[in-house]
Amino acid sequence: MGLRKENGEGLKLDVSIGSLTLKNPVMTASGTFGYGEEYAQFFDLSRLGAVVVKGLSLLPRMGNRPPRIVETPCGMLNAIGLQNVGVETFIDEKLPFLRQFDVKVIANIFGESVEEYQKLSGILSGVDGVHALEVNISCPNVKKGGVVFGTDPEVAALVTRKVAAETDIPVIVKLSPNVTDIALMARAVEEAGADAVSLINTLTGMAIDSESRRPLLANITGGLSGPALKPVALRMVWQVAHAVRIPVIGTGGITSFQDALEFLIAGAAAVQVGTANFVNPLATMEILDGIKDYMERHDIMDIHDVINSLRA
Amino acid sequence: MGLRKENGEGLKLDVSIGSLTLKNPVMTASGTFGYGEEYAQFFDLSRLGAVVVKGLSLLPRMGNRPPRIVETPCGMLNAIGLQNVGVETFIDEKLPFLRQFDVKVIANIFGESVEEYQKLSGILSGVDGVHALEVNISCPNVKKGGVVFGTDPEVAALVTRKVAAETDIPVIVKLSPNVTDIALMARAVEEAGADAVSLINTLTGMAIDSESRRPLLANITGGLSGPALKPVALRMVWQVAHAVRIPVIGTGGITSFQDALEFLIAGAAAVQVGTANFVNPLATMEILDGIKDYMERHDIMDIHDVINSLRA
Amino acid sequence: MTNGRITGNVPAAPGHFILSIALPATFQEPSFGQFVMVRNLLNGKAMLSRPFSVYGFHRDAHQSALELLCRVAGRETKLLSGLKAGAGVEVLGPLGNGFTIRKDVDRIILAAGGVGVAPLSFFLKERAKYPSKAAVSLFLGAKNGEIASALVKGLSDTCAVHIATDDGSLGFHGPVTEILAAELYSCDFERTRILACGPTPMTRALARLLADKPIDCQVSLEERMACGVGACLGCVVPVRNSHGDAMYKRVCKDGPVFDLRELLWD
Amino acid sequence: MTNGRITGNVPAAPGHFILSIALPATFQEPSFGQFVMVRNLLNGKAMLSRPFSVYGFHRDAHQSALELLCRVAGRETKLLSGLKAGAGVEVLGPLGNGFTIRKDVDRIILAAGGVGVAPLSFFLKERAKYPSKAAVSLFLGAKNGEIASALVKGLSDTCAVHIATDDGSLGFHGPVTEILAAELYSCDFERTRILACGPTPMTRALARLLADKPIDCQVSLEERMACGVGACLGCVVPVRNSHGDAMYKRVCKDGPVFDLRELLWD
Ligand SMILES: Cc1cc2nc3c(=O)[nH]c(=O)nc-3n(C[C@H](O)[C@H](O)[C@H](O)COP(=O)(O)OP(=O)(O)OC[C@H]3O[C@@H](n4cnc5c(N)ncnc54)[C@H](O)[C@@H]3O)c2cc1C
Ligand SMILES: Cc1cc2nc3c(=O)[nH]c(=O)nc-3n(C[C@H](O)[C@H](O)[C@H](O)COP(=O)(O)OP(=O)(O)OC[C@H]3O[C@@H](n4cnc5c(N)ncnc54)[C@H](O)[C@@H]3O)c2cc1C
Ligand SMILES: Cc1cc2nc3c(=O)[nH]c(=O)nc-3n(C[C@H](O)[C@H](O)[C@H](O)COP(=O)(O)O)c2cc1C
Ligand SMILES: Cc1cc2nc3c(=O)[nH]c(=O)nc-3n(C[C@H](O)[C@H](O)[C@H](O)COP(=O)(O)O)c2cc1C
Ligand code: FES
Ligand code: FES
Repeated sequence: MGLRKENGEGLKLDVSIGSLTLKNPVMTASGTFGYGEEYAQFFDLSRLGAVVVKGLSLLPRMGNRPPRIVETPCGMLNAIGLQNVGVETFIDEKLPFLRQFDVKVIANIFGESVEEYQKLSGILSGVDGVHALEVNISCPNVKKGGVVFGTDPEVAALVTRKVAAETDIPVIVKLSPNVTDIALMARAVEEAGADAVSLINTLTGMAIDSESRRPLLANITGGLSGPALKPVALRMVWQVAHAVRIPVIGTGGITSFQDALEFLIAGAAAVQVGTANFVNPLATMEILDGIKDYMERHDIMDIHDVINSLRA
Repeated sequence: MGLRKENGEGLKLDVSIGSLTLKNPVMTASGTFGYGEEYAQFFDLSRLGAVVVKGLSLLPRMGNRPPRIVETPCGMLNAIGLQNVGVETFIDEKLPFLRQFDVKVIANIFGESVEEYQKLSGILSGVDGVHALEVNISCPNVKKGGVVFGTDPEVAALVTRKVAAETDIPVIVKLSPNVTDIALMARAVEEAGADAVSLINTLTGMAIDSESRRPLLANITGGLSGPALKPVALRMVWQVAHAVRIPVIGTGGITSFQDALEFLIAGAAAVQVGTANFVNPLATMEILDGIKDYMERHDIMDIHDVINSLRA
Repeated sequence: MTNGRITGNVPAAPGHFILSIALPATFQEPSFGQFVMVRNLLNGKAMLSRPFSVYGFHRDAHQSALELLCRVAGRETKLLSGLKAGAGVEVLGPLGNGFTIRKDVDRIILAAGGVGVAPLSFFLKERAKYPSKAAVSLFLGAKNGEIASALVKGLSDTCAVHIATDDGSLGFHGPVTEILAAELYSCDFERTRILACGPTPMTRALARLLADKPIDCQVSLEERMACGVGACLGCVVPVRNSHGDAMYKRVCKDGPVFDLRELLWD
Repeated sequence: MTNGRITGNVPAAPGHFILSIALPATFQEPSFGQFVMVRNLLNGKAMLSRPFSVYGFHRDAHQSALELLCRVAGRETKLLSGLKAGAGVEVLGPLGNGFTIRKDVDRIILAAGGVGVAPLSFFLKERAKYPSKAAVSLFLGAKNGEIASALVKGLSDTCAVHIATDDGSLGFHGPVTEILAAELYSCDFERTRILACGPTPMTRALARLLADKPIDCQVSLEERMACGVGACLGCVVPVRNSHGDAMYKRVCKDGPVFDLRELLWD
């Protein structure tokens, strides 16, 4: 499990994702934290376990037409359409900012073909300040690619293999919840060489304005995130944690330290906080402090004694 | 589309589900309305489009150990485990109560084998006061059966064929949302002879008490219902309405008349109200009144001008 | 659902408060042991209502007044504890089957754990309405003396009160079932009736205590609830039916008051 | 997020209200055209905060006072409209890039649609702070005279006010862009600047009106927002960048104020 540092309070919070050690298990979720710039005004990014950046493609993408977001009960739908600056601009213009901080950076990538994934992996591999790749095979917003990669175990395995072949840094595969058997998907990418899996991405949903009878998103459907989907995410993380041996990163509706603990207890080695950042820019920091508090209250010295500790 | 009655306000609200005509599109969802007895104190059941009763099996079932329910953000998890009185007791002791009302009764059935489904269909067929069958191939709580039937298109089709062969009343197949491709499932049961599909059943979820590190349900996992899952339900209804020609019954988080309208606009011929009954025993009536109001405000005489009227 | 309005919210002891709710005069009169489902319309965060035993009820020509004795157990009870007069709530009820008082008993023992005293207090306050001449005594277990005193406030005028506390700061130091056990030595089992309401560990201890004694005991149970009216089958407890078979009964509809002997413990 | 407290909530016209919020003295001073994200902590039902332009701001040694002019548009604004003094809110901001006043203009025309008058009023109130001697006039479009009068209350002391209403009950009967068009005949385009804020149809009409005129116009836009700080890419509008290519810009971070000519209409 690699080296462990002790933090101020003497708690061991560091966790390992493949060969990568995070100083604590709290990271940001891709697409909800930009490239870190916007949130750096609120807190010191060095306090995070990792920053996962907005999904990157080979070329810049404009994304979908607005309206792109709409609030739903205890959640929101988004159809950003993977707008991003492209991998080259990311490396040249965004990464230098993140390199200022003592924080691990995980590049989230997606392509429209296996070759694109492979190329992205090659381009990002060895780039100073990129510590792991998170392979988004699950974004439901883009007609090409997206859904297909994330719902077919063989294609998912192929993407994983190609990405892993191009790089030495850990490869995390991010799974889609829009499948019948998430454990099957997790096992497929594990066998193909994934160093970790992260889940869940958004559940595909829809909202209509009944007065105008129009969809509330220009794209009609979008991805549901936020507390509404937490029970589904937690169930999937628990299933996957029992199905694979690689670390599982839990995501989906985490808003409070209790939510984060639920995922850790269910078997996640780390968590990602997404939509909660929008509600409270300090969400990750409050969650981290809450976890430390909890460990002290329960006399737990090492976060590994929380991970996978469900008393069923 | 069968005969249409005009109601007091001159609005046409009746909809057809196969050979069955409902006086309006608002029904109760199975498992959330018992056998009608408990809610009859709150309003006249004759005002409902239909009552869908708690899922019936051949023999009585005890169900799961408590705790069986827990609240989650904008929703709840249940793991009732399909407790029910059994089909014979239903016919002898519960149905006579419902026959007092001028309301269509839909018997929700489930079995642990294809034969059990078939037998249930045979037993209920021709029973006075049972107007349609709703075949639950999707309950995620029972280890045997349940999930398997609802996630494999071939098995779902087989169950549908066998149930349909035994009865002349409409067969509605209730789909599980825990699948990769809901439209595929809908087409499979349509081809196998279903007169309608209803969706969605609950999404499988989980909740943990972080303080005690115990699951909040004795069954560990349960089914998520309520407003939280509405965006997912609506998306699936919209997808299925475009994939099949038989009527689609929309269910999932419907709490207000606006919610019900969203489903109708997305293509549902009727809606079921579940968890909302727990929050407000008059939910179905308020939804029905709201729909009438809406039609008057928008100068719509016939509910069919609302159904499938999305302006995309 | 009936619309109600908070008319009072009085702290009783740390983490305990008494809510007064104004309801229409038409609100059905509850019997003791019945409960209501309450939804906080002002700042409640929950989707589902929360169940509370009736602690007091009065009616005049214009309105009804419902009283609840509540403990802060989680988020919704915390929010309820902060409600001020004027705030709106929805109330569903009265629900369930309350306690029954048989005429042929000489002695009624009330056994309460914490806020479980609520329905039993309601009985003591309404005692005149029930046609029983039995001697009544109350045994209350609580965390500490401060809470215990608050929970029995005013009740010693109506019956003998015996207190046990977890920390020994008032009365007996230990579980309430121990002082109850002592009391039972002097009882004519046939002509005594126990009415109990408290947390599961207390009910369980009571079941053990009474296992070998032919004494009649009714107990009010708690379970998480969704509908409160018997439709969802969410709030069940295992019981043995008249044929001796295990089955589940609904706390909300078949209870919340059960015959202690019916209950199955695992 | 900064914790704030409602200190006043005054109805302005039907469906319109002015919220006053007390904030710490350290709250950053907003410039006009900037906005804040507000979350109702008392009885808000939404997960996400809602954006509002700054309508007024004052600071003394102890605290800051923020004023918002709001219209009831849906559920959260409805709930905000009912908040009483003392209620808690969370405020994030000030956010975004406000309007800029160039020194070399003689004339500033403010074009407002409904509550779009909020940031423009803030300018008029703070006028002394901006180093411009330009003549200022305000053109306001509103649903009816009652609303229009409420929205321009106190502003006619600071500049010339022209009103257009949808129902003709006050001022010109028709869209505000029509009276603005008339005004433009007498303008030196080069030395005039228009600052506009209103609903999309108004902005669109303005774009058509100014298409063939070499006049400088800044416009504040509205889009549904999640983060308010530029991270989610939820609030974008299509613009043409300096190379002439179409791209999306974020209303919250790159705006809410844009050069009208940048905007792309479909
Ligand atoms: C018939 C009945 C009568 C009751 N009467 C009273 C009363 O008079 N005064 C009083 O203070 N409380 C009473 N309760 C308990 C009260 O309903 C719970 O404390 C309340 O629902 C907790 O809500 P919460 O949101 O604050 O806590 P949550 O955050 O929902 O839960 C906090 C803790 O309370 C438990 N809990 C949640 N719901 C219930 C429930 N329905 N029953 C028991 N435990 C629950 C949870 O499992 C958890 O351990 C009664 C319960 C029942 C079933
Ligand atoms: C930069 C900016 C500044 C604003 N300034 C003000 C102001 O000073 N005063 C004021 O009254 N309103 C202002 N708004 C609009 C205000 O944010 C919305 O009216 C509010 O978010 C609606 O919330 P709701 O829950 O009441 O309505 P909802 O139920 O969420 O929606 C009601 C209607 O409002 C629309 N809407 C929702 N969110 C927004 C939004 N962010 N922008 C525009 N329309 C929206 C919805 O599409 C819908 O048609 C501003 C918006 C932005 C983006
Ligand atoms: C606005 C938005 C944009 C997102 N963009 C991406 C993305 O680019 N790549 C990706 O893998 N996931 C993306 N996600 C999914 C999140 O990373 C996360 O998996 C999901 O939102 C669930 O977590 P949450 O409920 O904490 O938000 C996005 C989510 C949101 C809300
Ligand atoms: C307590 C409970 C019990 C249920 N039991 C059944 C059942 O027996 N058969 C069935 O097909 N669906 C059952 N369901 C699913 C509902 O019928 C419905 O599909 C689901 O709850 C989504 O709708 P809702 O969000 O309106 O509740 C049950 C749901 C709940 C909450
Ligand atoms: S709470 Fe629904 S049956 Fe008791
Ligand atoms: S609201 Fe998130 S980028 Fe503008």
